[in-house]
Amino acid sequence: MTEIFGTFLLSLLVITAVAIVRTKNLFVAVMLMSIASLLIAAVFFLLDAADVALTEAAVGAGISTVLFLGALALTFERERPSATKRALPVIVTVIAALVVIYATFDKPRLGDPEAPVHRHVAPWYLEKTPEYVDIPNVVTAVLGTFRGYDTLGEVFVVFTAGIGVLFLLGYGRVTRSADEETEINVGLRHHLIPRTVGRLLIPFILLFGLYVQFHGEYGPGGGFQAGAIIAASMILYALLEGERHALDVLPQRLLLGLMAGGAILYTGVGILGMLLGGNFLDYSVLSDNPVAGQQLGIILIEAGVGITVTGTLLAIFHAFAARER
Amino acid sequence: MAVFELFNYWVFAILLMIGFYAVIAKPNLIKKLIGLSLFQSAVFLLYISMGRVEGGTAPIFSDNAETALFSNPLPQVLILTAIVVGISTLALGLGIVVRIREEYGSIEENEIAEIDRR
Amino acid sequence: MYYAVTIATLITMGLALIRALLGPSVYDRVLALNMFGTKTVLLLAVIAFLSGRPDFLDLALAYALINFIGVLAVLEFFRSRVARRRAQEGRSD
Amino acid sequence: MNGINAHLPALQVVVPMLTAAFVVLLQPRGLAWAAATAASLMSFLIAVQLTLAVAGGATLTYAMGSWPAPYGIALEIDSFSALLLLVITGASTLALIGGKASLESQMQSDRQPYYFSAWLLALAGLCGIVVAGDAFNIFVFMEISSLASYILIAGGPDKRALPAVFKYLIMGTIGATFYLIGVGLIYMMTGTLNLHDMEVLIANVSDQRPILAAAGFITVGLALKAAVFPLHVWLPNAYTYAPHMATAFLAACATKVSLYVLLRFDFFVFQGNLDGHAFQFTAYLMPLAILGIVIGSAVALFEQNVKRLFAFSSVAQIGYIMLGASFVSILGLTAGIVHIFNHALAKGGIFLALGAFALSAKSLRIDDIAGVAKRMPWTFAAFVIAGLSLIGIPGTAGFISKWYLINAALEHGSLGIALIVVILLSSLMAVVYVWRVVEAAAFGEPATAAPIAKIQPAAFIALWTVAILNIVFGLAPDLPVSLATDASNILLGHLR
Amino acid sequence: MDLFIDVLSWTLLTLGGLAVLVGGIGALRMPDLYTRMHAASVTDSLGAILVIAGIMLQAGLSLATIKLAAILLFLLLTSPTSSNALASAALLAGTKPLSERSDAEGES
Repeated sequence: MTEIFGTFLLSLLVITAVAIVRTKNLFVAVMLMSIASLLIAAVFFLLDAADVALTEAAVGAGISTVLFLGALALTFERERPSATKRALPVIVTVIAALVVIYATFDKPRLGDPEAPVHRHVAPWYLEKTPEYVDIPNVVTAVLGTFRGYDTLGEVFVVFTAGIGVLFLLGYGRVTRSADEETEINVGLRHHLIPRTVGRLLIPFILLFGLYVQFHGEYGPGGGFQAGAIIAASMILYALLEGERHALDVLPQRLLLGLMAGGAILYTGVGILGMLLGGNFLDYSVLSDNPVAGQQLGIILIEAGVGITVTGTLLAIFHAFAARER
Repeated sequence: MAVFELFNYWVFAILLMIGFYAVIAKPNLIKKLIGLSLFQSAVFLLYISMGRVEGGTAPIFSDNAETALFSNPLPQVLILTAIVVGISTLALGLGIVVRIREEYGSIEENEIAEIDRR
Repeated sequence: MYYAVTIATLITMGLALIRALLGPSVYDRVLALNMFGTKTVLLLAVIAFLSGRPDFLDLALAYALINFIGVLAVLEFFRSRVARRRAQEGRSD
Repeated sequence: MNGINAHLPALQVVVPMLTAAFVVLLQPRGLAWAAATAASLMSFLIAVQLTLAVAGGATLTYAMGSWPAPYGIALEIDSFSALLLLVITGASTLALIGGKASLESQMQSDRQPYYFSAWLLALAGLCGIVVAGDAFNIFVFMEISSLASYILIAGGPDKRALPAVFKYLIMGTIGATFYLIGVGLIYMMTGTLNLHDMEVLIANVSDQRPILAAAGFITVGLALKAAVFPLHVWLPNAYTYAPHMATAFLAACATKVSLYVLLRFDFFVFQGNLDGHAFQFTAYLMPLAILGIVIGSAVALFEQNVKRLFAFSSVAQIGYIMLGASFVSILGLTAGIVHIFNHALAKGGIFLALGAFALSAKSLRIDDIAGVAKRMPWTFAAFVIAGLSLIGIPGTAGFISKWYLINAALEHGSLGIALIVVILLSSLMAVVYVWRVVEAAAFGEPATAAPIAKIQPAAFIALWTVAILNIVFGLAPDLPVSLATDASNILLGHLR
Repeated sequence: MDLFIDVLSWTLLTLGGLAVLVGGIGALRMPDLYTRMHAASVTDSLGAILVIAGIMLQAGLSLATIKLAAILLFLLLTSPTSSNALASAALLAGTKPLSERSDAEGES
């Protein structure tokens, strides 16, 4: 039955994707992207990938929608109709489509437990996680320690993007006069109800973010998801109270510190492992008991991930929002 | 039926092509980035689909879980990383688009090329 | 019975999607987006029970909150667009 | 293997990465540059140390987090990676030393800490790709290096840098995503991500369609990132409008690292296992390589912007590397790999010199650099040496790789003769386009009174180091040639 | 007693499913924005209450019920808020035409 649900959602997804490409209104395309993200996240959930579903929802439906809107506010909302030749793109797309379709026929059937992916490497993770790391969430174990180096890379990808946006947009800011300020930068504060409810909710969202951060070993969640949720709550604050107020609470300089600090924390844990006689990112030497060491290491690096992601996403958001002034 | 059992992969192929077409055919820069996001989402779907095990559940040990059959954690880890990479690329791309808009007053590829030629 | 609710939710998601595609105004689309989001939350809650993993309700909660922030961001975008338009018109006068 | 030496493979990546995180926090800009240069120099020393360790064909492996190979991520360093590491870290260090003055003139100082951070991230990303032994890890570091290079290029003072970098971003992301699809398809059929493990396991499924499609996706994706003709369209503008120091760095190593991954993946995983793959590899890549050589050189003949001229020359030089590899022979591969090294020397030197020229010329159009030789004779001399090396005059480094290439071509009978004609023809074109620049610089009369600027001592040292290296490795090419020979033996050793 | 709870929860779930469905149809079929909003938000809230109450009865007293209560509370707080913000934004737009149709006509 879940397969049929999945099929239905995927069909909706295809329809949405076609509509996204066809619409000339970029704003509509962005909203449909948000719907597409929710759809694909629901599909991931049905495919038993809880962590990925959480990430996709937080990133796709939340953060990337906000970023797209921020960029649209600074550019244009409509695509110009154009009379460019479409022949080459169509040919290239068709060729790529033929290759993909050609490849599809020999793929193992969906959910086949005998497929090669389930026979090699993955069973080792499922089998050894209780022994080496002893946390219930195998995804977090693989992410944090077995493939911790990839995750370190991931943190630096986020960091690089943050550096890039700050480099591109974080200078040459035009300071506006005070009356203009009140005109544009008031946020949703005229609207009493969203503001009241939002204020009420922000602490709970923050709390939930922390829960996701520290519950990552036991359930779906972890540093990245938590970072996205906490960043989203601060973005909500900026929407309700005006961007200037949000910057007063968390100034750009501090955000830069968070960005770098999380990355440094993660790398530092890795180097600590090296100094204590293990290899880089070997957490088992962090404590007398290797399993406890692994758990400590995962908590620390997840904290690093969360800090960097929060800092970077907020820095990027403010870089876009400040450009609007 | 073989075609139906591979349904996710067909959707992967379709999404991939829709996104790819938008990236290379649309002159609007933001539309290109939207296409790029779709294109990457398709790849996420490919990975997550291959990690599923029939009758399994998410790879999180729990007392509530009735089965001892878990889906494959590795593709999920890879896609977590890939999603992050995707949003990073998107943020940087949007930053560049905003700067292009400021310098050129347009976000249409052909108009920008026109301005450069002058 | 969970199945019946799931199917009803799925169909409603489909209807909301149609509304989002038809428009006609952007506000209709925002309405559809909001509706779609809440339906996704319900869907996840039901499916978490259907598949015997009630510990995944966290996801439904996260979706609810992301959806709220998304909708508010869209509305804020409208509001600031009005302000931007006015500012532009003011300058051109 | 003890003490810190055992950790060098990890430190090669970690040192620049960690410094990058610290650099953004450094407020005074001079400090950012100094920290970046120090980190870059340190990774160069690590690369030297690693080269010594693998000289003679040894392979170093390092298990990240102490987890055994197919389960954890392994780093792997052999002669091929060592050669690339030398090129990357050397180019980065010399470009940082030599390009500081030109960067000061091209960028506001408050943006510079971000820029140097991005620089180190690019360095870390490129090193990370080269030392990785895991297919997905390569993707992650490819993205770090790509995102960082977008920033490096977007820092250009000309607004045309922005559309150029956007195009690069789109094509680079398509390339990386294609690579990801390919890796996914292989993972689907084998269940592993480790390159060595893949090589063994793929043998059972080598006739399956997903594997064949994966070979296509990975080759096309990496060729996009490596700017192999006709997928090079992002390269000329990106190199032209980047700040000069970034051009010197990226032109020396960025595309080569993608070529490295392409060759490594292809020879480790596909060549030995896929029926007819060796033939297809030659049949597809050789014509593209030749077209790239001819068209890249031909376009360079008519370019008016000097940086763009040499960017098109890079397209041609990538063609040489591909041509060598497409022979699938010891000599051919050696020629290609040595050319990675030598081209980095020649192009790095040329772009460093151009960066110095730019200080005393209105722009880098051919008309505008007229007479620059009189104002900067020493810089001009170094430029000429690097130019001769690019052409491949005996006594310079460029000659060595062309010599090996011709020898490799001779193994192929009449086809080889035709290829030699192509190589000579394009060398002739190189003579012409280098001459155009030299003529303008040496004999042209400056139209207006150009600003007289003296080259900074640091830039002078960096530039002449490169120029002298071009001659040293032309006369005594043992180091790159022996590393390249070991590398081609390793690559061909995977063909069973 | 168990039977009673089961019957009650199934009833709630069925009614919830119906309410959700009716809301969906309403959002599609109603003639203009405000009526659509009415249909969507009223049945939405009702549907959410019924469905989640139904699941809560099934879950019994456990952590899951608390989470469900949190979700319900959250939905009941945010859904009307979003509707309110949407309606006021649309009203604001009424004085200043912003709909796509008027966009297309107004600017060309």
